[in-house]
Amino acid sequence: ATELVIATVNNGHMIEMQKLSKHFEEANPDIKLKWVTLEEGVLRQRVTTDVATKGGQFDIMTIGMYETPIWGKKGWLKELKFDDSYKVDDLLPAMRDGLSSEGKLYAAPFYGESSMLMYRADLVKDAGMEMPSNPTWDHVAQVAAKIHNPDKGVYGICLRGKPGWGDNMAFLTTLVNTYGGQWFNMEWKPQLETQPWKDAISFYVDLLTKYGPPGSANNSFNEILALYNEGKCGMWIDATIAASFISDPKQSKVADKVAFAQAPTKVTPKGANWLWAWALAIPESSTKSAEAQKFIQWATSTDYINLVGKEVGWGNVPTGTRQSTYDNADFKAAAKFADAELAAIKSANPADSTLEKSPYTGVQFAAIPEFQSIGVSVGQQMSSALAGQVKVEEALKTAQEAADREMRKAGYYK
Amino acid sequence: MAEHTRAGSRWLPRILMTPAVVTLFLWMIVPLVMTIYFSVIRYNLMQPDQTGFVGLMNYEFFMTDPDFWPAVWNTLVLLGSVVLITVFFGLAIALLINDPFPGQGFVRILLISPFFVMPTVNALLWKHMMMNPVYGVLAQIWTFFGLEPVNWLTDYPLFSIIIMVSWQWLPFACLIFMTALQSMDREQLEAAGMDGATYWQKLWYLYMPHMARSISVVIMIEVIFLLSIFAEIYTTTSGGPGNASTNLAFLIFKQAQLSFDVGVASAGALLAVVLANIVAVFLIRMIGKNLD
Amino acid sequence: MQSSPNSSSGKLIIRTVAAWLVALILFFPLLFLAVTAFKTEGQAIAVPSLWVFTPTLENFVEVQARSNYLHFAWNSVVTSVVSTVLGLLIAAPAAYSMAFSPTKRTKDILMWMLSTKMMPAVGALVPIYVIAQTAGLLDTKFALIVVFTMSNLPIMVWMLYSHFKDIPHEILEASRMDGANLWDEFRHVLLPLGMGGLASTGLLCLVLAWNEAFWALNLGSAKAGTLATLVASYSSPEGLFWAKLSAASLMAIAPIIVFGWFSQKQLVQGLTFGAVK
Amino acid sequence: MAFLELKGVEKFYGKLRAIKGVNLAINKGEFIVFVGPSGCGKSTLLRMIAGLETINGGQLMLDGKDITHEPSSKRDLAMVFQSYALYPHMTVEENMSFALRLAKVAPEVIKEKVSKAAEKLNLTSYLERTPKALSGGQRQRVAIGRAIVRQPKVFLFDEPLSNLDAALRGQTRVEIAKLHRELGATTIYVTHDQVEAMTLADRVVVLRDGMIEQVGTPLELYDRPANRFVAQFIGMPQMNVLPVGMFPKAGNVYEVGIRPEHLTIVGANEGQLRGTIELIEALGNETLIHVNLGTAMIIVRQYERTRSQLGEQVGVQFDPAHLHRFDKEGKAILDGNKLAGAAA
Amino acid sequence: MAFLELKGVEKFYGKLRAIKGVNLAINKGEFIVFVGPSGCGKSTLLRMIAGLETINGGQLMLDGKDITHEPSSKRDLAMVFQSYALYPHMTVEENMSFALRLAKVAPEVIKEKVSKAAEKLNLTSYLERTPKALSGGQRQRVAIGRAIVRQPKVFLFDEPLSNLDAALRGQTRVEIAKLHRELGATTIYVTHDQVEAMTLADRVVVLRDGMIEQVGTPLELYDRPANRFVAQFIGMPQMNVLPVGMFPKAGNVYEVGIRPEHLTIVGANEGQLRGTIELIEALGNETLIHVNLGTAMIIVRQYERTRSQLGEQVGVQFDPAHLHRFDKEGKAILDGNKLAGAAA
Ligand SMILES: Nc1ncnc2c1ncn2[C@@H]1O[C@H](COP(=O)(O)OP(=O)(O)OP(=O)(O)O)[C@@H](O)[C@H]1O
Ligand SMILES: Nc1ncnc2c1ncn2[C@@H]1O[C@H](COP(=O)(O)OP(=O)(O)OP(=O)(O)O)[C@@H](O)[C@H]1O
Ligand SMILES: [Mg+2]
Ligand SMILES: [Mg+2]
Repeated sequence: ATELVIATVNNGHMIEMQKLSKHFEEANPDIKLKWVTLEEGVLRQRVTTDVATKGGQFDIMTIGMYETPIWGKKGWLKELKFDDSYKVDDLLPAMRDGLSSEGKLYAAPFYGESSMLMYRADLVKDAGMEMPSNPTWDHVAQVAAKIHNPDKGVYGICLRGKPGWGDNMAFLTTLVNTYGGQWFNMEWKPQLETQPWKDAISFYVDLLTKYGPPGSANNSFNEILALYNEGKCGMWIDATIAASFISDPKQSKVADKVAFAQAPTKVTPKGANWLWAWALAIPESSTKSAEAQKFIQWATSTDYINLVGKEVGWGNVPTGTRQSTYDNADFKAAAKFADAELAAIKSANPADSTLEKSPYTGVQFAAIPEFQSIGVSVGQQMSSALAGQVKVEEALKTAQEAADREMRKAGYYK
Repeated sequence: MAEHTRAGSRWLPRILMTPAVVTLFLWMIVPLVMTIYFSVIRYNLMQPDQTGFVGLMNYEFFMTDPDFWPAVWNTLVLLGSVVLITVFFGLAIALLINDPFPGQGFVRILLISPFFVMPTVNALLWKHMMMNPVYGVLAQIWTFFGLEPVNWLTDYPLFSIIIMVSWQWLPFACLIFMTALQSMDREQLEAAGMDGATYWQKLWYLYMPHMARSISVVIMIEVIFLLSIFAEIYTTTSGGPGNASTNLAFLIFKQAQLSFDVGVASAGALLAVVLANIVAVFLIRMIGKNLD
Repeated sequence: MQSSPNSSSGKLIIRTVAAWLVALILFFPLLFLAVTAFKTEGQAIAVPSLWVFTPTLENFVEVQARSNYLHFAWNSVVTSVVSTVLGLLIAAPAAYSMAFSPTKRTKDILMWMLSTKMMPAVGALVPIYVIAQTAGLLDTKFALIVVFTMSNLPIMVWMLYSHFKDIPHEILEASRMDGANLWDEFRHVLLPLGMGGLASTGLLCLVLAWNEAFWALNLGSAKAGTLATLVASYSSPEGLFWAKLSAASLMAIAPIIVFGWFSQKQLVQGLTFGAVK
Repeated sequence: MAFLELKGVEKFYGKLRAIKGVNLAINKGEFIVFVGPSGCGKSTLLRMIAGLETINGGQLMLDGKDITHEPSSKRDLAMVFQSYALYPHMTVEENMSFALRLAKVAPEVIKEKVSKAAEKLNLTSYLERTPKALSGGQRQRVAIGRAIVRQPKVFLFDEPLSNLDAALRGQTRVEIAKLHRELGATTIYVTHDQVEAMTLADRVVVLRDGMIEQVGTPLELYDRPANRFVAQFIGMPQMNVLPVGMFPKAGNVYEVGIRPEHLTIVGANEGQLRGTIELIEALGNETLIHVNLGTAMIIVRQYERTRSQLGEQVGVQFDPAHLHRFDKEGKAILDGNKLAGAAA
Repeated sequence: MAFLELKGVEKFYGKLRAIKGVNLAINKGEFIVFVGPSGCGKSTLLRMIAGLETINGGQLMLDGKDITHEPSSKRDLAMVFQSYALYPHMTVEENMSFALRLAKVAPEVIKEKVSKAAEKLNLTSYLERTPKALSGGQRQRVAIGRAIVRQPKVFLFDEPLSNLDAALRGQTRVEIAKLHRELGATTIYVTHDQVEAMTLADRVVVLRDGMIEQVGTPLELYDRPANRFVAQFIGMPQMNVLPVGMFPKAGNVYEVGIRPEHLTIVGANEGQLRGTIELIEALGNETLIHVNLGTAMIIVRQYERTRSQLGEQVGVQFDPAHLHRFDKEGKAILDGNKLAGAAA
């Protein structure tokens, strides 16, 4: 039998797939699946090393919206061509675009997400406030001030602060976007010292310092999720996937009190909420691409979504990939965040997410190889500013220098 | 040191050493040569098409990183503190449990257990369950005593890392000291007692010299390991806030696994080797004579 | 071994209490981890921490369902045990030779050995990866064994050297006079007297190999993945994970802890009292 | 009043009763020598006095104070260990000066004391060496040096001269005697050497199997041993003890003993006993002749070289005044006219 | 041809030349005793023969084969270490049987040999103990036992009896002599005990400072020492050596020596020398009288108790035939009529 080695990320949906893949193996007895499940950061390092050195360890890789266009362009991934039964057009256009390069699809989305505002309806109501479905940051700040009550163990707003391009910078990029900023101008010059950045970061630092929980500088998705489920956060802007966790009474003490809104905006709605997908791709070095493609087709198909719905429950299906999912009544009944999520995803456009024109794709990142380390360096400065160790201006200045160094080294300009 | 060579077997010691020396040599030389080579060329995994000899540019790039000197400093602080903490407390604990008492064996197990924890788990354990300012155990203790919980990772990032790493390496020191203490000669202690030595004087004049070799070994081994600590940092603070907890290894990690710039990472690695050598030479001056 | 007359029972009590206290404090985080493994995710993050609750095995079930624990455990056992044994086999003779037949260069060699560990692993990743790939050893236990053995070797030599030095040289001489060849000498004298050193060295290297995550992740994953890679698949996924991570971690370290418990008696160095005057 | 007093002192090693209720009173400034067969408990007793072994029964009094449970560091004693117990990482000088340094004695004083002691012990040229680069005898001397630089209340010596050559042993013995005279410190000295015991001791304590057999001045023990054990233990070669059958019977006498020097080889038909020569040991100044009496062996000591041959038939003569008489239990039977030593 | 031959053997400890070119031929079955002052290199020489120390110069031949670089495990020697070097983790029995077990001797044979040796050494009741629970003398006996259970080509004993009591020492000495007779194994024996040296040795080797001073039979050394050093080293108490000024001058004689037993205390106006009694040591069978001659001290040995008093003026008498004469370098001047010992 052919053995397929699949590298995946350890998110819930992937793990579910791993469990359900026995159905695939039953249907294809000549294919055996071997799983390598890793945490996001490790997975990224791992597959990058492999794909770049043509190591050939994996036949299928789970990669994100960041890597796909870069690698596809370099010819490191096999183009995916599905037969009609796959219904390529059912894929949400934002997803398809984000996973393509020059019109060729290099990875099939397994699940997608955007970001949105999750808040405690009870607290907002008690404070005598309201939350529109498209709030502004100014409004959010007011609400935060009202519901902030640390003596009772409730903090007005929880936001990411841990340094990392996928951590605090994912959120901060959307904030900067909506403030009208961007990472690079058309000459690839980093724009970190521009006014939108200054305003956005100052606002962020101010907001979290006043109404955030202690230790924000080390919080990322998981930390905040824990806080939120314990009822310690009044509001939270983060990945839509969180919605299913915080409204799950098994995990969350406040499951019945959560409500959803679109990510807040400031000067422009562009890029205010991010777009991300975990997708399956086949490295060029794989010798079993036919079988691999077969599996990908199975895993990202509507049938698979239905299978999950039947076997595990409609509240747990991988979302954000296909229009048909959101048209499904079973799903809609099970997921009260469905509408908000779809709206968020639809409103995101990786190709045009900044007020000024940008040379890069990606909403909460810039899809260039240098971005990872720039993201970490900048993220460190932002967390430093958040921790009150340096002023926002200084942090941005240092960040700008770091970004400039990287870009210069990479030869974007002299 | 006098020669105690087994007469008539001048070759035997060398033969016995050969496997270790040869394998280690191969293990060292091949990657080293490759690393040196990589460090002078342009080599980014993400841009395999861009190649060519660049001289010392990678070194320059690595060293002109504004985080470079702070990272060197942090590396040394981390190293020094953890070594001091583990050696001091390791000795104290080893001495404490050296003589028999009820449950000695069990206590010994409890004490060495933290070493069995994987570095990432260690980091997560401390970050989430111990040091989190909202729901961490330490925060609960602080609150219990009516104190404002400390915001460990934000306010004292490097110190927090030092605590985690020390917690992990303390058992190592304990373990080695424990076994070494057992070979302490009882009659020497008795003789010192007769000479009027108090416990502290025995500690200083007899235990310490006896333990000198073990202490040196612990220090050397820890130094080598601690120079390349990054999993704990990556997992907890990602080197931040700012560069407050960035060390050299993390800086290299950034280049190697976030930028995938093998050239710069190689240069950084070689600089780390240089730093390690400086530290080692310095140490061997101080403690080398204890080795025999 | 008789106690000296000045260790009164009062001092013994103080010592006992102090030792237990220190041990429990140091062990507490681990205990917390172990307890958490039996909580639900919700209980795991409750404030104040729960100590009384109905333990659940669901995390363990989940871990097993997600990944074949035994597969990883077996890889861990094979790689760490083989590399430790192999390492001891290579290191013990070298340490013996350096401890009992030192030359002027012994210290330099010791230093040099340690210096082979100075290169940060991340820095050497690509060279090693490329070598392993060229040799077709990616994702094989063999590659991991080689890497673990070689990276632990200097430490083994150092520790064994240090322990061997504590054995009176004359006892070895006596055995030679009794006609012991190298093997006899090792088997009958060095092994029993150096047991503590050998055991603690072995245990340490076993643990280091067992916990080694970097190379385990990068050189072995599907077929040769060790428990360290299993744990890596539980740290920070999206969603609450602490109880599951605890369970996975507990399962990952349990074998080695159990082994450590059983071997702790061996950690007692052979006492050399009364051997020489 | 006794300076150091052992009252019914007991020691158990597990079940083994190593010291069986020893009573001994030692006066201030006295020089006491412990002798006894190997393994009889001399070191144990010394170590108990030193506070290195717990006392399992009885009491130990120093200067009127009960020190049974006093730690050794507070007893102010100096001890030479049978196994030396040198500090391996210290030089000879540091070894010897350790106690003084601990006592915060002025460095000049230390230096002087150490160099004086080193001179006495022929160690001057080894002061910078560590013990492992010393010969056995040199190590032993360091152990002695470590004790004699101090001025403690009590000196304890455990076979301190066993590894020294005759000349050095003689010399060191004289030094110890001198030291004792000068400091007047109470001294307890364990030895297997008869000469040391006889020349140094004010009183000799003969131990056997954890119990005291006899206490007395050296010549008392030599001339009037309390029992057969002491008689045979003191004196080298040991006293010949023969069943009384070979001699005219008298009272409850069971065995008689006679020291080798009180026997003389005579012609085959002379003397009270006869036998064949089995072994001749010429020691230079004296000759030991082992004579086989048929039922027993006796040793004859004579201070000239012998002309006798192995296998030769000889007679052995003695003055009955030198006979020691023992009853069935081995106890000596002392009577007025039996004072061998005084008569010699 | 010599069985064991040392040819210009040298040993350096760093810069220290511990053994300075020793030449010695030992015959098969011979019993050689090494004596010499502490630190003179006896143990070192023994250890070189054993193969435990590298030989830095010269050659070592055993049975015609060069074994200078042979490992000790292949030399088939048995050795008693001065520091015992027992296996701390083995019982007495295991310690003693170790070599036999290595040699794969049958268990019954081992058992028998060990129990026989243990009996000889009074160790039978300690067979199950480990060394740490033994007294010093018991440990030493185990060390002896470990050697004597074997039948090696050469026995090496390094001060094997130093920690035994007189009786046991005598007894063990006899056992060693017997063993030597029975096995006929070449034996090298280091001792500080004059009696052992005199009684056991076929030949005695006197070492000093890494060099051989004299080799000869015991009585040869006692009676005709080659030089002043040997004269004073052999014999206890040592030979009195006086500047020749006190005696009638003769040739290139620089000093004369006379053994204590050849001196007699006489009335204050009699004898050749006079002085005051400084110290009297009564050893039981003999008495040593230290007489201060004004310019020198001499020791007189007499085999009776003395009636002299400390401080008494006495004369000292001797037979000039017993005088030893030494030249300026300390070399003995031997002339026809000076054969002191033979005359005694
Ligand atoms: N390891 C060493 N390093 C330096 N010098 C040493 C070493 N071992 C011995 N010596 C020196 O070599 C000389 C000879 O030592 P050795 O042990 O042979 O003496 P010895 O004759 O056995 O004396 P003793 O009768 O005291 O045992 C001594 O002066 C000693 O100090
Ligand atoms: N730790 C111990 N455990 C058990 N028995 C012991 C221990 N130490 C000594 N003994 C036993 O106690 C007895 C007395 O020992 P001790 O050392 O006092 O003898 P000793 O008179 O000094 O003999 P030696 O002259 O041989 O040194 C011996 O029979 C010895 O075997
Ligand atoms: Mg003793
Ligand atoms: Mg010696």
